[in-house]
Amino acid sequence: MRSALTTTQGTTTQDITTADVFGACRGIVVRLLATAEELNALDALLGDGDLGSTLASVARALEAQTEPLSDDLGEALAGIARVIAATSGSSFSGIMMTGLLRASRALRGRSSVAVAEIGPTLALALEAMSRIGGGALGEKSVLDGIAAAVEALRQTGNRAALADVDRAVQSAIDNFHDRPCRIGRARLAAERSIGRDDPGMVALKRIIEGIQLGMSSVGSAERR
Amino acid sequence: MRSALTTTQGTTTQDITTADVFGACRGIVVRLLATAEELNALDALLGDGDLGSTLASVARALEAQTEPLSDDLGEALAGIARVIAATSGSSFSGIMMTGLLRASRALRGRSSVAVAEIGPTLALALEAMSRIGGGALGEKSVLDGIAAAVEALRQTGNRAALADVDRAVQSAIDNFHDRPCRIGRARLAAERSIGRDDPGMVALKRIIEGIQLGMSSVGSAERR
Amino acid sequence: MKKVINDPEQYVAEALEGLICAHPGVYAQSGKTGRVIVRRTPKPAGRVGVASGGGFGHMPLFAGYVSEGFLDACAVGDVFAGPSMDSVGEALRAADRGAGVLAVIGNYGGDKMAFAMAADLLEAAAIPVETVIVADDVASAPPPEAGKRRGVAGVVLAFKVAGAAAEAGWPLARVAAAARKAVERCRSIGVAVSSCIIPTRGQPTFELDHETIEMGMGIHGEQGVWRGALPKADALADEMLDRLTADQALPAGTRVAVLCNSLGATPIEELYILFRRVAHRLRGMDVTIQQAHVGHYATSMEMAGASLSILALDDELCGLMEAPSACPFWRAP
Amino acid sequence: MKKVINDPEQYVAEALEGLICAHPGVYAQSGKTGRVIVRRTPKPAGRVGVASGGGFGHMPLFAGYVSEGFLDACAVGDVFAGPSMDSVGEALRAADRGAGVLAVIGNYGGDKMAFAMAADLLEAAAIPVETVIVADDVASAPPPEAGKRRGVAGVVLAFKVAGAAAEAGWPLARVAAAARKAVERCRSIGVAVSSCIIPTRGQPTFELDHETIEMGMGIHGEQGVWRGALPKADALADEMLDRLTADQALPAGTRVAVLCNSLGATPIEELYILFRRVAHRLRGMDVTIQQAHVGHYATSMEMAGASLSILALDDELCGLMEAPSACPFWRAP
Ligand SMILES: Nc1ncnc2c1ncn2[C@@H]1O[C@H](COP(=O)(O)OP(=O)(O)O)[C@@H](O)[C@H]1O
Ligand SMILES: Nc1ncnc2c1ncn2[C@@H]1O[C@H](COP(=O)(O)OP(=O)(O)O)[C@@H](O)[C@H]1O
Ligand SMILES: [Mg+2]
Ligand SMILES: [Mg+2]
Ligand SMILES: [Mg+2]
Ligand SMILES: [Mg+2]
Repeated sequence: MRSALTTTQGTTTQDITTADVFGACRGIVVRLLATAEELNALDALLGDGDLGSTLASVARALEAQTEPLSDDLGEALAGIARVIAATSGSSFSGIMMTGLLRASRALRGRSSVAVAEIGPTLALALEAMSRIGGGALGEKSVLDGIAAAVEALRQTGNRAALADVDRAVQSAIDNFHDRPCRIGRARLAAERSIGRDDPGMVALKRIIEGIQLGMSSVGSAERR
Repeated sequence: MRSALTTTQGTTTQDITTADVFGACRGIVVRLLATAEELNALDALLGDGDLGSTLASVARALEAQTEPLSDDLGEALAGIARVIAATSGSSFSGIMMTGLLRASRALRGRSSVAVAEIGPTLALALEAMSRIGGGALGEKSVLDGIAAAVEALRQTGNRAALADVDRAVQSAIDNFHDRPCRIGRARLAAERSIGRDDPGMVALKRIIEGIQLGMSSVGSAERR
Repeated sequence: MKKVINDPEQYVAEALEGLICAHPGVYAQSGKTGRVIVRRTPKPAGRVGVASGGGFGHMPLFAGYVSEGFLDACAVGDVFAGPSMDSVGEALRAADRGAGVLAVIGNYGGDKMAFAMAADLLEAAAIPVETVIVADDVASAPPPEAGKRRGVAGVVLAFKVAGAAAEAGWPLARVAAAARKAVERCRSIGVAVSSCIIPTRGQPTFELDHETIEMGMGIHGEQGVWRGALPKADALADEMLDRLTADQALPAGTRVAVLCNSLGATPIEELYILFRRVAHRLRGMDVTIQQAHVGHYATSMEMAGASLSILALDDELCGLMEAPSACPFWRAP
Repeated sequence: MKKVINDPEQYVAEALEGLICAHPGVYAQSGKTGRVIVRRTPKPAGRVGVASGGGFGHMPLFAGYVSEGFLDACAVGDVFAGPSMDSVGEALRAADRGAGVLAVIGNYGGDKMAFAMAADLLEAAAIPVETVIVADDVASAPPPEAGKRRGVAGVVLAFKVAGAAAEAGWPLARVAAAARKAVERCRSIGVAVSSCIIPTRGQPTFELDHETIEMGMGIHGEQGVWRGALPKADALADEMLDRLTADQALPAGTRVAVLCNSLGATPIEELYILFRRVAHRLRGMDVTIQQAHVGHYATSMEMAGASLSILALDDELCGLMEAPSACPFWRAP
């Protein structure tokens, strides 16, 4: 790992700063690289089998990113969106980029944000992802996972919420297991998708695992 | 089977007539159709796997031939050559056609031929096959089988010779088993051809089996 | 994985490089990451640009159709993954010759999002962009949900129409209208006989045993309408044609362009055997085949199988389809 | 056997019919058994005719190259089995436009015998016939026995040269000399990655396990020079090129036409990856690629694999290779 992901440092407050974003990215990179095969395999069952590879390429691009993340949280998220824009045009990437850009707009000019604000910000992002991607809740896509995360964040206002989010997303995956995909490439395999996990939701779970991994590795001792 | 192969009738003399040629053809047709797969498989090992199919198509064309064979032996053989000319252009067919045309020339105007003349006529045919096809004896091809037949015919002058010819061709196949092919497509697989039977020699053996089958079915009781 | 490749990660880059080496007078590479293919010689200024973009592994689709008479620029993604938004933006910009740009793309979520976002940026820079989405695969959704359908080989026919219209000097709205008409009048269906292998995955995307095929499968291995035993070619052609004509009637007297396309491994002989039946059937319906294209147009790497596309022509489409082109992958029939 | 076909016995007839249905302005069927393909519109009288013939299952070779600028007539055999002598005779006669006929054929025993016998009959009828035998496959025999070599994809290049020379109105001897020169300056080599299946046999002609290839295999599955693990594409291209240049030196400054040909199932992407390396290597040798052809030219039905052919050009050959043609299977590069 190089520069941007290695030069900024952690924080000791409950508030979220670019250092956290940076740590989260570092964890996401590790998790996405480790689970690329799994995600490809899931996507191969319902879509075109590239989800793991495209996310791995995004991960590698994040890893190779030499520009440090801005201390402006909005700018930092826009920087991540730019890396995706330069790397991948898959559906999942497009959705993520849309969400990041919306959150970026909400956080522009801020150098820190309270944990309690994350949920509402994510809700804004979710609305944009749904609007631009043309998907709705209940269609068994990453959107349903994000909705579950927004809900979980509504409950807790501190960093421990991450574990709740992780559980909530897993529950969403499980809840949708026996329902059909109605959006994305898998919409065309709706029948077949019943009894199978939505690859995008599983990717979200891996991303959240990465965030947990990365945030705690940045300074877990100081937390809570 | 139709017309030509079913309208002419047998003979009771030792001399060979068009009736014998007709009977022989009928037997050859049966044998070639029955052994097409075997010949394809042999040819697949050393050549291009089409020997059985091409001979089967020749067999079917002979079977479907509506023009009766001429009583002139030369014309009868030329008629068979014409069927091949209209059907197949494989190496084996080309060689056979060349031999038939040479023999046809030798027998033109004759309505019967003594068994003792068959050997010398076949020798003439062999010379033409070698000249036109560019192959020589000892190269492990159908030519070596025919040479063995010529030799066997030199020994006996009656119809029983067929059994000897059959044995002689089998011996030739066996003698060449461990030698390399030096002609035809198999020349390019010379090493691999060691320890394998030459497909063309085996086809010759099947043809001779067919002749035995067809000639005896025409009037075996009267023979010898 | 039995692929004649080097590093799976370099699959796209090396194939594109080979394409340009082979046709240096036709293609040139562009874009920050090299993932934009443009014409070696741009079309005259003042003409509408035609751009596209899509995942890789469908050669000659998409980038192979950058040529006089076809596209001006094309953004290239990874195998079965759409181009990045940046590449799409670069392709749209490269295609702009001062008269606006028509984007012709397949109906795939990632591609649509990338083109929508990139087009927004271009329009902010006062370059008008119109987008035509090709959704020709009748197997992927029933008629009431035709908007959900995948874009498959019909994309090539839409390129041809749009490219010829742009070359003719038509304004953007008219070029877009012609392309849209082509899309409306085009239907396709595919059948998969064996799987492809994504190089970075190294194993087949799906499994079809030695006698099973999948009717209606998409060009990335997306689910089709049935799996079952391989029927005779004529029965296969009949079913494919029936499905196309059930979706778009072809009244007697209609003129059509037919594209009988290999998904990759299916050899030309089999395509002609399929096409023969289609031609007989169309003749029986008193439908005239104005143009036939049989070969490799929109593939899935080594996937075995074929697709059939039919474009119902009118005079305008007929003229555009017959206009000359310099594309190495388009043969005058 | 996973082939999109009807009756295996009708494989050739149906594929030919499809070919003609698809290109009715190019091809017509002729001959007592329909096994002769001729141009829909014969060339003007007084020009040399160019004929060929061969087994089937190599599309577009052989009959696909009947077109303006290529062949006048072609006799078609069964799958991997040469045409009948009668068909060959019909093709030679059909090709005759009053200035003699050049037969350009591969170095296969059956074809040579059929053409020799048929040519004899034509010459007896006072139609001069010259024959040029293509034996370009360097893997099939060492240089001292070059006359024994198989004819493979180089046949297409010989067709192009002979066809262009005939179209230019050259007399028979000069057309034959140009074709002979092309043959002398052309070398090819193939590599098989998986087997083909002869329809009437229904099973693979040979077996290659999931990581084995055969270097130097012929287009009917004839033995090559080694079997072993599939190397990287660059190493494969290097070995193929090395074998070609070991047989025919390409001094700095040489201009060449390169044909990078799929044996059937190998997808276009892989061909370009192979070609890329060849182009790099040739550039390093200061050899100019005047023309590159990458695609399906001389196949073995669904066999996976590729072949590489190099034709060293001089001014005359260069002109002939670049002459226009109307062949649906030949793309202006
Ligand atoms: N329009 C959409 N809106 C929201 N999520 C989507 C949409 N399309 C796809 N997804 C999500 O993305 C996942 C697939 O991602 P990806 O492999 O990148 O798609 P593709 O290869 O089809 O472009 C799906 O499992 C789904 O969760
Ligand atoms: N030039 C030749 N002279 C004599 N016999 C030959 C010659 N070429 C081939 N043969 C015989 O023909 C057999 C192969 O026949 P066939 O399958 O028709 O050849 P191909 O398919 O190569 O045209 C060989 O096994 C050999 O016995
Ligand atoms: Mg996917
Ligand atoms: Mg053979
Ligand atoms: Mg994708
Ligand atoms: Mg043969």
